[in-house]
Amino acid sequence: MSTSSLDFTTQLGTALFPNPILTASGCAANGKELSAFFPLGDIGAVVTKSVMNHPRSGRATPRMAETPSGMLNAIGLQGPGIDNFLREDLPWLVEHGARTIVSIAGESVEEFAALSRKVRNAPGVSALEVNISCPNVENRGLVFACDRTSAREVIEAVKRSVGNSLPIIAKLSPDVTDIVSIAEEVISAGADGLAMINTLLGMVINTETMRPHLANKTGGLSGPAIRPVAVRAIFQVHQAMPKVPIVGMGGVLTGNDAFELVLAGASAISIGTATFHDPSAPIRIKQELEELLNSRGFTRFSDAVGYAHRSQS
Amino acid sequence: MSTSSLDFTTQLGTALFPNPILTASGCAANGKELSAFFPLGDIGAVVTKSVMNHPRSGRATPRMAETPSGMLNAIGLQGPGIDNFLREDLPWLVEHGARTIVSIAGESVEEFAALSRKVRNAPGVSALEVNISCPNVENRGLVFACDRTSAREVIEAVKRSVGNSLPIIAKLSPDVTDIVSIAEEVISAGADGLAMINTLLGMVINTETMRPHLANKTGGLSGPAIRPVAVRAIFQVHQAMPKVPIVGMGGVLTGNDAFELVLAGASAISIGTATFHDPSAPIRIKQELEELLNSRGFTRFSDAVGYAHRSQS
Amino acid sequence: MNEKTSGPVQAECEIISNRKVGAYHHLTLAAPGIAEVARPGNFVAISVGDSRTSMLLRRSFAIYQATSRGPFGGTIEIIVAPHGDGSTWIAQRVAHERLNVIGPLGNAFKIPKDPVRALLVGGGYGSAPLFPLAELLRQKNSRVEMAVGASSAERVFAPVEGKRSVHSLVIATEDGTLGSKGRVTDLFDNALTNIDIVYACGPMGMLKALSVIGTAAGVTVQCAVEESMACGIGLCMTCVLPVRDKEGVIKMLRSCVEGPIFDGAAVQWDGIGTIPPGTYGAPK
Amino acid sequence: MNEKTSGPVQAECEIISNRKVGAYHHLTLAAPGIAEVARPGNFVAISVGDSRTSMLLRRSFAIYQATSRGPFGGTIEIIVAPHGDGSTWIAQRVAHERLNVIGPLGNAFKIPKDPVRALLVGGGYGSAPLFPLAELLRQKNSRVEMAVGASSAERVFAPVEGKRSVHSLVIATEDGTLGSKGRVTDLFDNALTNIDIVYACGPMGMLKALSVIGTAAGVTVQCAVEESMACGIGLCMTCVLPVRDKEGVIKMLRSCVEGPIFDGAAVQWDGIGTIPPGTYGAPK
Ligand SMILES: Cc1cc2nc3c(=O)[nH]c(=O)nc-3n(C[C@H](O)[C@H](O)[C@H](O)COP(=O)(O)OP(=O)(O)OC[C@H]3O[C@@H](n4cnc5c(N)ncnc54)[C@H](O)[C@@H]3O)c2cc1C
Ligand SMILES: Cc1cc2nc3c(=O)[nH]c(=O)nc-3n(C[C@H](O)[C@H](O)[C@H](O)COP(=O)(O)OP(=O)(O)OC[C@H]3O[C@@H](n4cnc5c(N)ncnc54)[C@H](O)[C@@H]3O)c2cc1C
Ligand SMILES: Cc1cc2nc3c(=O)[nH]c(=O)nc-3n(C[C@H](O)[C@H](O)[C@H](O)COP(=O)(O)O)c2cc1C
Ligand SMILES: Cc1cc2nc3c(=O)[nH]c(=O)nc-3n(C[C@H](O)[C@H](O)[C@H](O)COP(=O)(O)O)c2cc1C
Ligand code: FES
Ligand code: FES
Repeated sequence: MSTSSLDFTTQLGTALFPNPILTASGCAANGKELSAFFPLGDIGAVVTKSVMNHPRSGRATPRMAETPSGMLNAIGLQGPGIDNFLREDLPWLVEHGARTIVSIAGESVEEFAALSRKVRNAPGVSALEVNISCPNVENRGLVFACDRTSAREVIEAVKRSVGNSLPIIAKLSPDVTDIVSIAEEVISAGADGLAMINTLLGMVINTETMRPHLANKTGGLSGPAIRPVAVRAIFQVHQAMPKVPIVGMGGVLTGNDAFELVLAGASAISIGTATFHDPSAPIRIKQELEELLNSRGFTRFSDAVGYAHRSQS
Repeated sequence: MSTSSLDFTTQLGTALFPNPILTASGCAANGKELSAFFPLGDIGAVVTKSVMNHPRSGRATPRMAETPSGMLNAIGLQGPGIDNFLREDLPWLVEHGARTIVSIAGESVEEFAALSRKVRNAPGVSALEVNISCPNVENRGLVFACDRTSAREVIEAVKRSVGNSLPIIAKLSPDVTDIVSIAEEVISAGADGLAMINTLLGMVINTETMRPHLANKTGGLSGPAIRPVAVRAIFQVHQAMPKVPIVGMGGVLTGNDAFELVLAGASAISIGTATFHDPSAPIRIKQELEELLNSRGFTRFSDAVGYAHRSQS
Repeated sequence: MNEKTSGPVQAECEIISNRKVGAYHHLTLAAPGIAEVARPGNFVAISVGDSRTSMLLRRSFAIYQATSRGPFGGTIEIIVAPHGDGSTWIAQRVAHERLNVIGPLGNAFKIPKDPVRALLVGGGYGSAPLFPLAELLRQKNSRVEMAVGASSAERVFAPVEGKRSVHSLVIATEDGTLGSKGRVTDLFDNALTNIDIVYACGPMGMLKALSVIGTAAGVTVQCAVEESMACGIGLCMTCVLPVRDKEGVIKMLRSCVEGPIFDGAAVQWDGIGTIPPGTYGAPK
Repeated sequence: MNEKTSGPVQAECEIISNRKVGAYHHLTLAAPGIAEVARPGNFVAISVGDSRTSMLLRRSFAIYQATSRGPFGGTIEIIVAPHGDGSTWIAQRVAHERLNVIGPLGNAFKIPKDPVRALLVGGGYGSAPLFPLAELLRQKNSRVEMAVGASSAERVFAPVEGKRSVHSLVIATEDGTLGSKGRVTDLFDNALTNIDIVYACGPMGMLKALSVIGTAAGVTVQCAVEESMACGIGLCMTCVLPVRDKEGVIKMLRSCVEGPIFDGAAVQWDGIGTIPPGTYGAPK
């Protein structure tokens, strides 16, 4: 329990959260396992593993490799499918007092639309995160988030499905020439906020077997290694659209790291890979960030958001 | 001195090198300082700091920040200008037995053309590296390497200037949606080889001052943190154009790391940030790579290039 | 309801001792909260390196012994084979240093209610968790035979105390430096006749071979698998392998939560590293 | 000609001792090849962390003492203020561990041929390299006064032995816990009348203040600056600051090679963190 008078609340579109610390999609499963380490309701929200329309086996193993200050993963969105998710995982989260942001992923615009229609009608969802860093099977496997048109189409379809019933957060990939233009595109298409960054495309070659280490060859790079890229992306996008709430993530390991992303412009912080290192990371980081904000004299968390953009006094 | 029978030579266009270990541009100055740690002629070549038409002061300090398993730099191409370089630095390198790859950087297509004309006529140059990861002042500061048309224009102009007198190596930025398409563009424009990867755009915010740490705000991320991105980029480009020689770089700290890039498709390896950690890194890595190649049964270095692409037997 | 649910514990555990045993390091850790609830087959996940290390992921280790009480409160023991940078770092720690440990993790070996004739097969450090299992089986009046294999003598983990837990112990090494020369499975190629259940822990190749032998003899083989794990606690889905469930459906199960102990007959050994055709949710 | 040119040496240096001195750690390192050629003002660059650390960059430390001969061959001593992760790691090392050291680096304090009246001003650990300088000046029959300042007593570095090297020593601390209360520059605001040359090492603010005082009095101030360095050996161009050369042109000079000792009157103190207008090669 904190005794400070800090207003630690944050807002993503119409959704209000008691504090800005979230899990990152795919790094907290659907909450159950993590709840052994802290009460899930103590953080801002649980962002669930991106779920698809149908059950998914995911990719073959090896699915991961450790890299310097990071890791590579190629899980391939293994999951129960939206119907099982809404029947079993979501009610469990609600029952256990967790605010929940549901992350969806699709292989076509229609799949995203169908998913969001289902989520709209489910009770207990705080916001919808739209993971557009997936390959578009209808467009030569090009990742939605890497193409302005595809990105727009997905968000428009989701917006048509959920209307104003739920805040829509579009999750962006850093693997683009100009992330600001993609951000502008999805906001104009109806997104209420942005989540960034997803992993960077990477590869590790096993020098014993002399082949790519992952069964999928390439994988997503996460962890502290990519934090400077996350800070830069958040800074650029906040600069271009200071009113758009950003869920920041990428290599946050400590409250100081979270503070860095907040100063760059993030209104909430997702903790991903750090949770593998330390399952108590979300709750620890929440406390460390709170102490930092107090020590810097902030009385409202929201005053710190994007503070690094203010001109030097 | 090696007693193995390994053929360690490598070729970049028409230039032959006794071994594939090079310095990375900007990480070895123009050789003089590094020569206190090993004889420069013992590595494949020295790649000089990218030089421009006129002397450059570079950017204000702070110019660097340490990051997890990496660093951020924003030097701003401080340098003597091409005339001083050709009068003083290049002759020193030649005199001291170093094979030299001259890296040039410009703010306009015309500057690149002028630079390459001057380098063409200088004695003792093995190859020309064209650093197109600089802002194009004639096109809203857009980085040449992030735009197919600008990239093509630079390489075409350079090719017109040097003809077949020198191999042209185009240095690519990883900050693009599709590095293969840029690679194909510069090769069709006349480049004989590719250097990759340049740094990733990043930022660090100083949580004490609550402002961007670098005077330039953003900087280039290098070091082992980015190695998985380098391996992926090299793998993708080698897959698309297996005959094009690639100078691989990005986070190589050991012979094993160098081997990883070679297996992905690199015909030579530049050592950058590692040299700051250990100025003997280039010569140490050369030896470690040689031992690894021997232990894996290779008799020719060139047989290992791109080996990870061969289908599992 | 907003409460911590029960489950594994995360703790800074003091190293009581670190002794070299052949090629391995035998670490004893003060682990109150973990030791009391650990069962044979469970493992722990330990973070490696100092606060500025570049190694983010925990390393997993089977629990060798877990002692609820003693001068240090509950203690656990693990057997570490220095291999890459992470395990080597752990092996180099000395008494009084602390390790960040999460445990107990995973499921445990299933113990039949009635006395059985059990064969325990360990490869390398894989024999470690079989000793407390042997103790438990003997308490249930089971007959316990153990076979231990390794590449060479220094990699055979079979401490003197351990021998007291079993009725018989045979050893095989590939180079013949201890026991019979050959693989541990050579020791009983056709010897499962007097066995009701097999418990196995060791390299995947050994587990697969045992599952084949067990299936042929109609004997259950409980296998402790070792898949590469990023989190060890069920969050990341990196540690999966294809396992056929009761309904006959192949699913990609997490070896850190649904395992590490699986029924050898259910694991699709040849499908590891692939998504076997027909797997639940497989790409069409 | 393909030969290694002469210059700094890179070596694995054994730690002979590590003693705590106030807020600092005084490390003595066996550094043959470095100790013999080091001159007052030179520094060393030391790599930090183990082989899997996430900290890639070396940390620089002024050489306090360099001894050519002795039971350990040549030794150097450094004074480390634990600050962030890198310096704290070094401060925690113990005797017999080894550090990877490059040195001697940078230029040295210039010593006039004839005897002079010198004032040596150190801030915090910045006083350390001034003691061997004092020795050298006294060997040349110079008169050496020293002023040492710090935030508080535990940050004053002025060892008893050191006092023998100087004719006078005055101390100021900002909190008044030792010597006069105030800044070191308060001690001689208008006292440069009997001084021919000032040598200074400490925070940038102190160096700037001294340069102003020196310029007013027509006295040379040799300043040892401390700029953030990625390589320490002249490769990276991160450590630059604007300095006016003999022709009056401002250039961005590397403090690791052209420095760390600069003429205080030439350094563009107010231009640090900018490219002062008119700098050689400045953007137009
Ligand atoms: C359930 C389980 C129980 C284990 N029990 C033991 C034990 O009792 N004693 C013991 O010495 N080791 C055990 N291991 C292996 C151990 O966790 C480490 O993976 C192994 O020591 C290699 O790690 P490293 O840091 O030395 O190698 P690195 O090469 O640094 O490892 C890099 C990454 O690959 C993974 N990895 C490498 N080798 C293996 C492997 N064989 N199995 C799984 N992941 C691997 C690592 O966990 C790490 O994430 C167990 C693993 C699992 C999953
Ligand atoms: C020429 C020179 C001589 C020095 N002599 C001494 C000495 O005798 N004793 C001593 O304790 N320290 C000295 N320093 C400072 C020392 O090198 C470290 O920078 C300082 O200890 C902080 O490093 P860190 O790892 O603790 O901090 P971190 O925060 O981990 O450092 C991160 C990065 O910032 C740089 N940095 C941080 N603070 C400083 C600083 N004040 N000056 C320059 N770079 C900085 C570090 O070098 C590193 O690259 C000297 C620096 C230079 C350039
Ligand atoms: C194992 C793993 C699985 C992930 N799965 C998903 C996912 O299903 N959906 C998604 O949007 N992001 C996924 N991510 C990306 C993370 O949510 C996050 O964007 C990224 O890891 C960067 O944050 P970090 O450095 O804190 O991990 C995954 C990351 C990891 C490491
Ligand atoms: C301090 C610094 C300066 C650099 N300067 C240049 C440069 O002038 N021209 C260039 O093409 N690349 C430059 N680079 C990029 C490197 O050549 C290299 O592409 C990059 O650092 C990745 O390799 P590394 O991880 O081994 O450092 C610079 C990198 C650093 C760290
Ligand atoms: S290791 Fe993360 S789910 Fe099993
Ligand atoms: S620190 Fe690299 S040039 Fe000075």
